[in-house]
Parts: sequence; structure tokens; C-alpha cells
Amino acid sequence: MTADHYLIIGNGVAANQAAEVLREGDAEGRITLVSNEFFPFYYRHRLRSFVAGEIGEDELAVRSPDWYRERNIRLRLGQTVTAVDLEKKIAYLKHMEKVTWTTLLLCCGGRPRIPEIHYGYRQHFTVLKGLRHARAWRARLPELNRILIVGGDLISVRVAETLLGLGKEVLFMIDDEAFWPLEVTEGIRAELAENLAGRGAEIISGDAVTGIAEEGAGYRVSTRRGAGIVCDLVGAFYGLVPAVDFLFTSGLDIDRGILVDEYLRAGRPDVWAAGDCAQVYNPAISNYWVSIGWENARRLGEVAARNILGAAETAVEPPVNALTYEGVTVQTAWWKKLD
Amino acid sequence: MSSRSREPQDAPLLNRGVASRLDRVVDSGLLDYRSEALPTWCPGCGYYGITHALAAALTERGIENRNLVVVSGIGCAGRYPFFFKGYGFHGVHGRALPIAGGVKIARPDLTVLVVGGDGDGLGIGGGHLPHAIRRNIDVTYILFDNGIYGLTKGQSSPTTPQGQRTGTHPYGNPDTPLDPVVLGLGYRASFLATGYAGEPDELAPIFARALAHRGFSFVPVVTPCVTFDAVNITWDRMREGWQPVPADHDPTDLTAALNLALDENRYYGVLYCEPDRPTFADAEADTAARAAGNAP
Amino acid sequence: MGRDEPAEGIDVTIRICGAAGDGSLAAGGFMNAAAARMGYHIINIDLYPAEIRGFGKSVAHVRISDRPVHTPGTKADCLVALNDPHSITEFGTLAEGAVVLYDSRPPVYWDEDRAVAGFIEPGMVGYGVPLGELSARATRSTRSRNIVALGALSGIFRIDPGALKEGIEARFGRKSAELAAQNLQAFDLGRSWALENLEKTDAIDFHDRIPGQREGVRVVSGNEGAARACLEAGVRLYAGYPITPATKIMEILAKELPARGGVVVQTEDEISAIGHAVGSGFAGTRAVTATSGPGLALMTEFIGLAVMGEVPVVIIDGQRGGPSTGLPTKTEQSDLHIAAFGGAGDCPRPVLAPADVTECFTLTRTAFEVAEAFQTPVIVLLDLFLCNRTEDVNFSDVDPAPWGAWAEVRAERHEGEGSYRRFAVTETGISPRAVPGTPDLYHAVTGLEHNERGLPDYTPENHLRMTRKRYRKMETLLERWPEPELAGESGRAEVGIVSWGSGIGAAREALAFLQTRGVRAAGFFPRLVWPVCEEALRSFAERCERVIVAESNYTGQYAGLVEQALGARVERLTGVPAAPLDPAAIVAAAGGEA
Amino acid sequence: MSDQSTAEGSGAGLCCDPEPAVSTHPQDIDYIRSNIPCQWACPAHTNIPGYILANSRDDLDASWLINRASNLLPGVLGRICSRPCEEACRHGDPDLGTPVGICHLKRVAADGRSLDVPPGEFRFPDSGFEVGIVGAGPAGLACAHSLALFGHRVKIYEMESAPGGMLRFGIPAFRLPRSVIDEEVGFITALGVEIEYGVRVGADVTLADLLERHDAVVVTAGCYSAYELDIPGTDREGVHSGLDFMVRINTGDRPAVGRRTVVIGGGFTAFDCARSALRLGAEEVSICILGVEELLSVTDEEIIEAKREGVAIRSLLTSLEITGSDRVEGVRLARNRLGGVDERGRRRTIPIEGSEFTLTADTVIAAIGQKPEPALAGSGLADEPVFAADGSSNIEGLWAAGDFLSGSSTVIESVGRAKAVATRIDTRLSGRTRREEIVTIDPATDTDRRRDWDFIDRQEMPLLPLTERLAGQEVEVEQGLDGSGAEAEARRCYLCNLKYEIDIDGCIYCRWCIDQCPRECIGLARTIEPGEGYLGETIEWTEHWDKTAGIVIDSSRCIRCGICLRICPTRCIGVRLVNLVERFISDDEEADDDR
Repeated sequence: MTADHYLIIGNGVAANQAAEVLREGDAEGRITLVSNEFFPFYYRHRLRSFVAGEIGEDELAVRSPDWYRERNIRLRLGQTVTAVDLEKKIAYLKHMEKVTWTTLLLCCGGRPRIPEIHYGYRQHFTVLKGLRHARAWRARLPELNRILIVGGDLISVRVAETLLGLGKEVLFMIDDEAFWPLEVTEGIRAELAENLAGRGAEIISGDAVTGIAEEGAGYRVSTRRGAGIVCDLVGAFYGLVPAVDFLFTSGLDIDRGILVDEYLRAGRPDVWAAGDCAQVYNPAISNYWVSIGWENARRLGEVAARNILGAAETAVEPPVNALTYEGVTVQTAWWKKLD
Repeated sequence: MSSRSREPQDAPLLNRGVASRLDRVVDSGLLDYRSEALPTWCPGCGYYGITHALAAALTERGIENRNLVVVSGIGCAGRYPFFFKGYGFHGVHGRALPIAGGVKIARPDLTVLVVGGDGDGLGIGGGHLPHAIRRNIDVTYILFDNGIYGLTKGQSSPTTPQGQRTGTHPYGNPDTPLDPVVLGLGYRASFLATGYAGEPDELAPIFARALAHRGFSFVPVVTPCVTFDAVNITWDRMREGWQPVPADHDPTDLTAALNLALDENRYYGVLYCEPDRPTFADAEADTAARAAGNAP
Repeated sequence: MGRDEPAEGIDVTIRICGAAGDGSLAAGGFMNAAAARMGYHIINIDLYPAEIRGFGKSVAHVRISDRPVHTPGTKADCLVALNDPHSITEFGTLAEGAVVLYDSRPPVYWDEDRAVAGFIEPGMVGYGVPLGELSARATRSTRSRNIVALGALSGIFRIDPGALKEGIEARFGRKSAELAAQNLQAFDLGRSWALENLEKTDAIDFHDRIPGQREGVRVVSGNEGAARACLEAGVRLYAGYPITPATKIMEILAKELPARGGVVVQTEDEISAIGHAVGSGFAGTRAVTATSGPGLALMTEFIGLAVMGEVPVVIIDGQRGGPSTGLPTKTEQSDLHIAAFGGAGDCPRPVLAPADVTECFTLTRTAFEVAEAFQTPVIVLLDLFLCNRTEDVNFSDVDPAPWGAWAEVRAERHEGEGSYRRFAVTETGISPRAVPGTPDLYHAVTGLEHNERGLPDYTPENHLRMTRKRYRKMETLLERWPEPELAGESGRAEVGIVSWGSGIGAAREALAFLQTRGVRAAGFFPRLVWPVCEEALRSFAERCERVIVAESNYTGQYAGLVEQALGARVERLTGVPAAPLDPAAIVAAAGGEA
Repeated sequence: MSDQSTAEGSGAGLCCDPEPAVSTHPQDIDYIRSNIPCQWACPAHTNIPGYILANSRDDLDASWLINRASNLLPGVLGRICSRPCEEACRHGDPDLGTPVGICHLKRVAADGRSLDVPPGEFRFPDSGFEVGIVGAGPAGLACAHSLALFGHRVKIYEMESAPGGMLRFGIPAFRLPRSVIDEEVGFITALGVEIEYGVRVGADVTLADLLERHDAVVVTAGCYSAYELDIPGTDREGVHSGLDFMVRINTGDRPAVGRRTVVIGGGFTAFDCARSALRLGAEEVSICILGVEELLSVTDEEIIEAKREGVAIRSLLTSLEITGSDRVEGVRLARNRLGGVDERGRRRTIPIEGSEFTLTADTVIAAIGQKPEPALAGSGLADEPVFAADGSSNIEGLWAAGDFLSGSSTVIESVGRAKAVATRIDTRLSGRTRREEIVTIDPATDTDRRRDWDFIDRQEMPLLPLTERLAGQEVEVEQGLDGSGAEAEARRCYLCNLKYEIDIDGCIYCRWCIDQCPRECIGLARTIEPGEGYLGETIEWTEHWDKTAGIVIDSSRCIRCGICLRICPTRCIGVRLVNLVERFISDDEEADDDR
């Protein structure tokens, strides 16, 4: 086989968009997507509705198996890349397989973040990022009445709303660690809190979790101020960290995410990154920038694919105040105060 | 750490010439009798030892691949022609000797080697052995004797010891095993030597002498089946009781050979050799001569 | 098939594939036994190589259903890959959306084109389980990877582990308690690993349910069924030579016969085997040998002797791919002609062919009766697929003589004029037989043509008369043999399907499918395949617009017999796929949409 | 080996020499590099498999003594070593899991031994030479220990009032309890090494004086001079140098820290400062690093523990200015991008134009590294001393070692290099080499390691709960592996000092070993290209029967499970024990040998 082999690690929107564009531009090359999730590409923003029981799993899927078959794109689900050798151009899979590539595109996305300060009791946190988590939430939901949400990234607010809508009692603790990777102003924070309070949530601010212990079927949460909050579930929403651990031995430049240039090249020949895992300096905000959200990821996947095929499009755009939430504009940059 | 004398050290001690030893193997010509494909016998099979020794013997005899034909029957040993570089004939079960006879009679210039297991040669094909011996066809027959049917997963063979439990004799094999050595001597093979698979270095010269013999040479070799026999011929047990044929043994003395064969010790080496017995080809030549001269 | 059925129905086909030595067959065995114990119906077929190690793969194919099933199913819902390169060649056998369970901790990294994981298509479900590592944890070796895989299957499909573990404990407990404990641990590690680490995305779910333990149900192979028939028939002597796939019968009898006054002789070859059996038959005791094509070929001379000498003997032939050594581990139905015609001269003998495991028992049992009643060799045609496949059978529910009772006509003392006529010409062709030990009725059996007294007689008149006598026995048998099984449409049919032996299961499933699609289809499924039941066949053919004869051989051996009987051409569904007959192929041939 | 008698009886050639042997051949030394990677990675070449084997046999005394033979501070290094060995450990290969917790096992032996003092060490008789050492830090102590063993009289001049140097004044007590330092220094002074405290060389006494007094003088004064941030505003109140900050704390002071403390730098000192600041009551502590976390030289555990305690790490930042009026109010920073590799092999960081911003802070600690004291001013010497990399200098009798010589490094590097310098000093004094590294090769038996031990998870270090940690500077965070954890961790070691070998002459090519081998380290070899060094990497493999000259074990991949040896039908697989050790070459024995 002499044709190109585009190996895309990830199966989210960036990965799928890139695969589609690559196939349009190269009818011959082999394209492989590897994802450690068992589920096919799904709409992440519908997970909230799935948790609420409003829609079924079938309504989450973006594409049918035939889509990949027709395009001769190999989709490997439930398979984990454990290391890549950038010199030999080999990806090592956890089940002990070597996959060789000519072009590597990293769209590995993020995983839920738990701040290290909470490591002592992290097993008691429930996170919500992928369908796997959503299934667990959905299964447990009927028996949950009182739910504590800590952290406070954007998803948390939406989940809190959903839970309130189901008549659950929601306590919302805006942690000092909250909104990471997003950083929002005190004003935005207050506005969000007010909004949630208006829907019936109990807002706890200026306090932080210092311990969680099981109590009965639920948990007792101790806080810095000495409160003992009893609840059925502690949802942790501290944002995402790029899932790039497997690249640490590769020699690739990684800060929080994979450091790429404006064309999404990752500093090594034939290695690219796009989506939530790519970190690029954006002069418009004088800061490193990781775009999050469906549309951003789709755009980056597309740009990466085009550049792989020979274009030279820049991925860096002036920030478009990416998300608007209930009239509040949130800048989706990392480590960036808006002031 | 106590110190020792510091003599000048020329060579490393850890890697003692492994590289040159590999080169020596290549130079020896041993590999010239191998196929490209790896043998499919179970790892650990004694047949590897026999094969190794056979290659050494063929090397020593300087037999060219093109002039060598290996005929086999059915069984694990029957696979040998596939792992060998030369002309092979993988026949049907137990009928290797007739095929080999046909080859040899048609082409006396060829070296014909017959290999087969104990089931093939003493069971289904046992009836052919005395007749091949009687005709003294100039072939070398190596019997891979592992005392079990390996290919069909562990049934009794003609050399399975009495009492051994096998798939077909779950309460123990009721039959007395055949002794191919006594059998061969009893049939009066013109050449009979023995050996076992554990010592290729000892086996190779035995094979070389068998190949050199004019006439039917019969070499039963004891070898373990590591997959289906854990009690009778194991690698450890196989070595028990063997010693070389005594230096003063006269291989032309059939009684002495039989005495060795019946001794409770086991001897490896040439037990019996009758170098001057006319071969089938000799007899045919004789017949031809008589026919030509119309002599009675 | 089956996966289209309503959701509550369990009909799952699992293929466990490994290199020989990986224990795929053992794993299949545990799965079968457990499923049957839990009250499921199963059909299993093991496909194994001739070589022990090195090349060839071995596959346990298990179909588990909550309703009776007739075939192993053509497409598998789950592949358990114990060996990657071999398993890759199995993907063609998988149904849409199949589950693939593979070892995620092999000892070395596979290259991309050698790893099963890379062949899992979108829509399929791949589960990687560290079989090697879990096995090493439990047994310190890779020996128990298969048991770990079973545990993982139990976890993934929510198969109640109780029966599986009982089976594992019983099997390994025979060797040592420690081994049993280690293997149970291997199972538990597999199950808990799967439950804790795998995100279930497939739809197969046994819900840890046990449909109901059925008393007396056992998992039985065709070989075991046939062996049981030998035991129940009171066989005195089994003589045989090991050959795939019939060896198992010998091994069972070697174990079971001695306690029942029988003897098993392992002869030096098949020639000697049937020689022993014929000797035993002549002596008046029941005798049997089992073999496969190459052995049957060797036996033909003795079969001729037994026909000529009118000696009862049963020959079980587990057919495999031929000619010659052929495909020792692949099934085929291509020994019909040698069974019916092989050998020298005009040489009539009945040939029976069971359709499933239960019939391997009942029909072989009947073969002994027929052999004695008609003083003839009887050939029972199994095939590798029948020999090796297992089904759940409850022998207490089985009618041991569905084909009627057959009595031997013995001559106990001297009657009438002159000396005893061992081969007296009678209306039925059957001559009262005396066996050694009977006073006064002395005679000789010979392979030479002989007169009624058994003395050599080469005159044309005698030869014709005695040949007629021998063929007359076949006519009598046809007259007395029950009507062949007629299935499906009883009136006029668009299509008539004829099949025999192991093909009947596939034909039954195809027939059922055709009927659900509104095709008027009828089936003709004989068990006595030679001589052909001409009359029944003719009336069947008359009511069918088309007749298709489906069988697993190249030439259409039975179709040829049918055409000879009908004096007309029929359609043949043949081929040598080295695999059991495929219901879907029959449906397609009948013009139905599968 | 157990099989030997029978194997000889059967005539099978064995590849094991029955006799022990030693080698100094470079190729044999090179074997260690690819085969005992942990030992080679250790700057002191500690015999790691040797002591772990002792651990697993529950002989902690032996384990401790093996450690002491190479590095004289097992208790210290069992806690704060930078662990280059673990990075090299074969168990950490991608397909094999995680490295053995070598450092933790060292501590197990050091803490759990029954010996109060080491039994008599090999010592040369009194040489009559006297050596002066400047500084009682790790390098000074290592030099002193070695020189004492060579029979020289050693005196250390230490400016502080206690020994240990950076161990005591740089490293916080929550990582390294002081009692451990005291005890291990005690074993050195017990050899007769004298330490004079409170003497500042250059002020109280000059180097010239010392050179008068002693036959040789070694400067191991360490790197006590902190690099200073070369940016505006470092003179504002609330700005500390990291080293000073730690020294103050370690001498009993409690420097005041504000609510928001920013540490600049990414080494162990920076992390020590940050964690200490938390213990001094700072609420928000962050560390600003030039590059990214992945490139930091501190251990992963250090990073995780700092984060768990609440330290934030901010990456890709260059500090530009410390802002404020009198007091610190913040740090002005620029964001960096990563550049190429500099001449020292480190990644360059390049500030991005226009990315400047200010981080609010009321305390700033600059811990960007240390350098040798510009000291030696006031050396009293005519010529300015200039030191070579091997520790010698342009002045007869004057040597240097440790961080003073090499610049800031790790404790184990200091110890390892200081020993080498001591050997060179002795060679100069005695006129010949009296200590060398050799490879010992001994017949061995198969180990009784079990295959399932290879799947034991790395044992986690028990840690003090977060709530108790911040109570004080003296509370040790790492608690040491407990009995079962220590046993399990020791079992994980493959014991790479075993060498399994196939004797080609006895092999019948049956491939049983390959079949049973759990890792693809045995294969069919066509030839071995000689190449440089040990044969390891130059085996040419084949899959063809007619090209298979031999079956060969690739020792550099072998995990020493012993399965091949146990399965080999012709017993042509043997095992030898290969250790890299150091030995003293004494006059007496040389004389004996000459006879």
C-alpha cells in the first residue's frame, strides 16, 4: 500500500469534519478514525436531553455506519491509542496493535477535569462529558432528589436547568476553581447565579468543597466554611482538560493542549491537531486560545483537513465571543480575564 | 569485593562470539536442507532434533538436494518433506515404503529417504516393512518413534507401552509394544542403527552411516511427543538408560546385535550392518545379466 | 436469521476462533453445556484443523436459542477472537452489527493488518479484553485465555454465570481443585473486567435469565449419539482405526463398552477393522466400525464380502471433504455413491442418513436392527458437521425406534429336507440365519458366488438367482420402511425441496422461511437414502412445479439417484463450500428473497 | 545452576561457565547500558537489581549495604532522589506497564534495616595524606567518605553549624526529615572524618591556608549563590530569592508571605518554595514556568502533590517586571512560545510580542537556579583557580566537585561525580588507580519469580492527608511503603542483572522457548552484525527456516521471566548473574597475585 494513510485520533466533530473533507479531496488515501469511545459520533449538546430522558440514544447519532462505509473510512471504536512514534510514524494501540500513518491528525478532545486539590475524594464526583457519563446520569436520575453541582462551567448551568426542570432540588456551588477553562467576570458569574436562583436553585458562593464522604445512598460534602451538605449526587463541572496524556512520550509540544501554529501544524512533519485539544496563540486576545464548542471544532477540523491537502488557511480568527448564553456573552478562551 | 589479578583482557566475556557461531552454522551448510517455511510441528517436538541431525548427516555425505527424494506417509513425521529442500513425496497412510521402492527402482541414481512415524510404519504400514527389507531396496528408512499418534491427538500406537492410557485405551493399552529394533533385526534388515532425538551430535554420524549403506537401512529413533505424551517418552525420560554401542561390538554379528537390542540398557549407534548383501538393484542386475547371457 | 425475530427471543450465534491449542473448542463446549443446562436450545459445530499446532484454525460455532433450531445459523452475532490472524478470516461469517471480542493484551504488538481490531467495521461492536493478562493473573499462563473470554462473554451478554462456572469447576476439578479454582478465577476476572470496564453497546442481552432448567437435557454430539446407539444396541465388538471425524465414537466406546461386556479393538488399519467386525457379525454378535471416506474406501472389499456372505455389520461413515485425504476437517456429503455403490460387482446394501443429533442415535440404533433383519452391511452416513456438532437432547423424550421394530430371522434348528440352506431363496429374500454355536446348521460363508447352501457355484443361473435374492432384500426393506418425511405444503407446491442427512436441517429452515414469505413450498426428507423410496418420491414430484435437490457435494449425488428414480431432470443445489448447507442458499435457489 | 549436573551428564553444551569471572572489557561494561538500564542511568551506578532482590528476600540489611556501596546516603536518596533510574526502568516500556518504584524501595531498606551502623567497610591503611574539603554538602560528604576509605585523613570545613548543605538548607523538612541526614552523616564521621563548623573559607580562612595545611583540598561549596532575576523591580519589598527563602525556613525562620504568592522558576527549589509558602499561610500560590509542565525536571509526583496542596502552575511565561511602589503588587509577564533546542539541550522559550499582562501578587519568590558562590575571592592564591571538568585545577592539590564544579544538579549526580573526583584525587596521591568499576559474571540459578508478579500494579506511596500536611514544615508528607506494599513493589522488579542465553551448539531449533516467551525477545536470528558495543541492537532477525542460523535471546528486551530456561528440552539455555560493581585494588592482594 503506497497511498497516504490519514490517521485521525478522535471521533468528535473536528475528526469527522476532517475525515469528510479529506475524503472529498483525496479519493484514494486511507482514512482511519480511532476513538476510545464505544459510541459512534454523536451530538454532544443533546446529551442533556438524553439525560433528562427526552430523547433516546438513537437520536444522538450523527452518522450511520453506512456513511463511513460509503466513503471507505475506517472507524475504530472503543480503541485507545497509548503512544505515537513521530519518527517511525506508528501509533501504538492499547490492545497491542501498531498502526502506521503518513499523516497524523490529533482531534482527541478533552476529558472532564478534576482539580488536583480534590484528588483525595475524586471517586465521589460524577462527571458528564460523553455518552458514557450521560448513560450513568440517566440511569441514576430517578433515585436522585437533591443534587449538588460544583465547579460551574457552561455545561453545569445547562444541566442545572435541566435538573430543575425535572423537579429536582439543585444546589449550585460556584467554586473558586469554577469556569475553567473559561474565565468569566464577577459580573457574569453573578448574572448566571441570579438566573439559576430565579429558577429555584440554591446558590452557594464563596465556599469550596474540602471533602466528600459516602453517607447512606448519598454523600456528605464538607466545605471550607464548615458546612456539611447532604445530597444524593455531587456533579463536578470543572471544565475539560485536553486528553493528550498519551502524547507525553512523543516529544510533541504540549502545554495544556497540543501547541500548534496558526495552520494547526503541531511542530512535527505531518502532524496536525484540531478541536478542543489544540492550543494556539491568538494575537487578538494576547493569549493562548483553545476553541471549544461544536461550531469551532467543526471549523478547525475543516481547516486542518484543507491544510493537510495543501491549503494554507489560518485557523486563528478574531474572537467571535463564541458563546452567548441567556444574554450573557462568554469568551471561550483559556486563562483569560476579560478585563 | 575481593580483588583478583588484573590480567590484560582481550575479549569480552559476556558475548562469547555468538555472532561467529551463527556464521559457523551458516557456513556449515546445515541450512541448505531446510525449506523456507518454518516447520509446523509443535514447538518442543523431538522431530526438530532428528531433522537437525539429518541435515548434518546429509551435509556430511555431501548429497545434493536435487538427487534426494524424501518419501513419507501420514502423521506428523509425514510432514517432513514440506520442511525440507529437495524432492518429496507425501503419500498415503502407511504406504511410504512401496512408493519409495518404486522411486528407487525407477531411478537408482537417486538417494531415497523414507521417514514416518511409529503408527505409519509399524501400524498401518507394518506389513510393508518386512518386504522392503526382504528386497533390500537401497533406501534409508528413519522411523520417528514417539509411541503415540500425535496428528490425530493421542491414540495408542504400536509402540505405546502396555498399560499406558490413551484416547483409545482409557483404561490402559492392553497390547505389548512392538520393538522396532528387534523387529528390524528379526526381519534381518541389512543395516540397523538406533538413536534418540535428544543428542543431534550423536545422531548425525549414525544417519550418515545409514545413508552410506548400500541396501535397506533402518534407523528407529526415539523421540518425544510433547503435546500428547506426558508419561512415556518425555524429554527427560527419553535420555534414561542410553549408552553408545560398545566399542568392541561387531556389527556384522546378528546375535550380538540382538543381544544388545534385548539388553535392558539402550544403545545408540550401529547395531547391525551387512554391507555386502546384494540390493534389489544388484539382484536385478544379476537377473539382467542372466537374461542377457541366457544363463539358468 | 433469528436476529430479525421479536426482541424477547434469544437466538444468538457465537463463533469462538483460535489457533488450535487456544482452547476455542473447549470454550464452546462450556458455553453449550451451560446454555443447555439453563434451558436454551443449542446447536454447536466445531471446526478444527488436521494439524495440532502451527497452521489451521479452530472455531467453535455455537447457536443458542430459546426455541428449537435446526441449523447452526449462517451468520454469527458474535466472534470471540483468540487468535487474530485466524479470526480476521472469520469476518465473512459475521452478521451485521456483530460483536467482536478480542484480546487487548497479546504478547506482542500486531502489525495493523494482522490485528482483528482493525477489521471491525462501523456498525459492529468491538470489545477488547486483556485476555492474556487476566489469564496470567489467574493461572500464571496464557492457558486460560479461553476461560477469561467466557467470563467476559458472560459479563457482556449478561449470561448467568452459574451454569458456566459449574461446568468449568466440574471439568477442571477432575484434574485438581487448584486448577479448578484458578480457572474459576480466570472466569471471574473476565466477567468482572467486562462488567467494570466495557461500555455495553450491543443489543444481545440474556438478562442473566435462566429460562428453566430442563431435567435430563444433555449436550450431545452426533458422534456421541451414534456411540450411544452402539451401546444400546448391545454391540459386542467395535473395531476401528482412528480417523477424523469418527475417532470420537471409538474413544467413547473404548471407555463405555468394556463395562457392558463389549470389546473395542484398535486395529492396524481400516481393512483389519472391518475384518474384525465382519468376523464378529458372522459369529452372531453385533459389530460396528466407524470411519470416514478414506477408511470407507479401504473397506469396500470387505463390504463386498459382507454383502456376498450376508453378514450383518454396521459401518458408520463420518463424511468429510474428498476425494482422497481431501479436507479432513471440513464437512461434505460426498460419500453417498461409495456407500451405495462402492466395491466390486453388483453389491446392494442399505444406506441410512440421519438429519440431526437425535437421529444419529435413533437411526444408528435402527441400523443394527436392519443389519440383522436383512443380514447385510448397513452404512450410516454421518458427516463431519453432524459428528462434531452438538445439540441439546433429552434422551428420555426420544422414541428409540421411530422407524419401527425389525426382527431378525434366525434359524434355531434344522427343519425340512436335506442340509441347512443358509442362503435359501425366499419371498422376502431373507434366509433364516444360523450362527456358530447353533447345533446342526453348519455352513460356510464365502466371498465366492455360492448356492443356497453356501457352496461355490459359478453357473450363470445361480449367479442371477442369488443376485436377485440379494436385491430382493432391498425391495423388502423399501416395502417395510416408513414413509419419508414430507414437510411444508401438503397439496400443490410451487417448489419442492429434497434434501438428505445434515442438509435436512437447512432445508427445514429454508422451507419455514419461504412459507412466511408466502411461497408454497414442500419438502421431501428421506432417511433411507439408498435404495431410493421411488413411489413416495414420484408422488411428491407430481405435486411440485419444481423440484430442487439440495446437498453438500459437487455432483449432486442424491439428485442423480432421484433423477434415475423419476426418469426426469431435477434442479440441483450443489457445490463444495466445505461447509454445511446454507439455508439462505436454498431460499435463493427457490426464488425467495432472503 | 540446578540443571548443570544433569546437563553435563547428557553432554549438552551449556553456555554457562561454572566459574565466576570478572571483566573490565569496555564491551562488557557497555552491556550494562542496554541491559540494566536503571543501574546505568543512576549517576552513582547503584546496583539496583541487586538491592531489590535483597528487598524481596526480606534482607533489608543487605539491601541497605548494597546501596551504601554506591551511594552513601540511601535514607536521603530514598526520599528526594530525582530517580533517573525509574525513567530507564524496563518495566516502564510502553508494553510493560510502569517503572518499578526503585526509590521507594531504597527507602524501605534504609528505614527498615536492623543494623544501627554499617559493618566495617573496606579501608586502606592510613596513607599519611591529609585532605581538606570545603563544604559538608552531598558532594563534600561523598568525597570525604571515599577519601577516608582510601586511608586519607579528611577534614571538612563547613560554614554552617550543621552538615548536609543543600540537603538541610535547601530541601524542606516535609520532604526530608533532619534525623535522616544526621544519621547518615554520622556514619561518615564515624570513619574519622572531622567536620569543623562555622568556618567560612575565604573569610575565616583562605584556600591558600588550606593548601598549606593539606596535601589536597576539594572545594565542594555547592551552588549557594542564587541567580537573580534580571528584571526591574526585584528590589521591592516582598521579593525573595528562592534559595534564601528556603535557607531561612530551614534555619528556623518564618518569612512573612502575603495572600498571593507567585514563584518564578520550575525546579525543585521553586516547588519547595511554593509548598513552603502554603505552609506559611499563603492562600493563593502559583508557579510561573518558562516552558511547559512536561519539560520540567522535577518528578511527576512533585507536581501532583504541589497541585493537590493547592499550587497552580502557569506555563509559557517570561517575567518582565515586578510591579508596585515600595511593596510588590504584581508581576508583569509575557507569554512564550517554544523555540528550538539550545546548546545545553534545553528548549528555548521566546516571549511573544504584545502578549504582556500582569499577575497580581504580594509576594514574589524567584527560584530560577543557583550558581557557585563567586567565592574563592579571597583565596589568597596568586593565580585565579580554574577547574577542569574532571575536578582538577591549574593549582596543584586543588580540586572541586559537586554543584560547585558542575553547576546546579541533583543530589545523586553530585554524589556520583564526587566519588569519581575522590578516586582521581587518590590516584594522584597514591600514584595508582585504587578503585575501578568491573563487571562480575557469576553462575546463577533461575529465579523463583512468578509470571503473575509482572502484573502487580505499582504501589502508591502512602501520603499524609492534605488536612494534616499543612500543619507544619516538619511533617513528612510521604509515609513510606508499608510491609505489603514494599513486598509487592520489590516483586515487580524483573531483576535485569540476570542474563539468559541460548547455546547455539546445543540448540535443535525447536522454538519451544519462542512459543512460550511472553515478550518477543527470543527470535530466529540470521546473523549478528558486530557494530559498536554489546551485540544487543544489531541482531538481524528472520522468519525463514533456511535462514535461521540460531535462536537468540535479545537481552535488552528480555524480562527475565525464566520460562525459556525451564522449557528448553536440550537444556541449552543458561543464566548468568551480571553485576556492575566497584572494587578497591589493594596493595596486599596485588602482591599476592604477583607471587
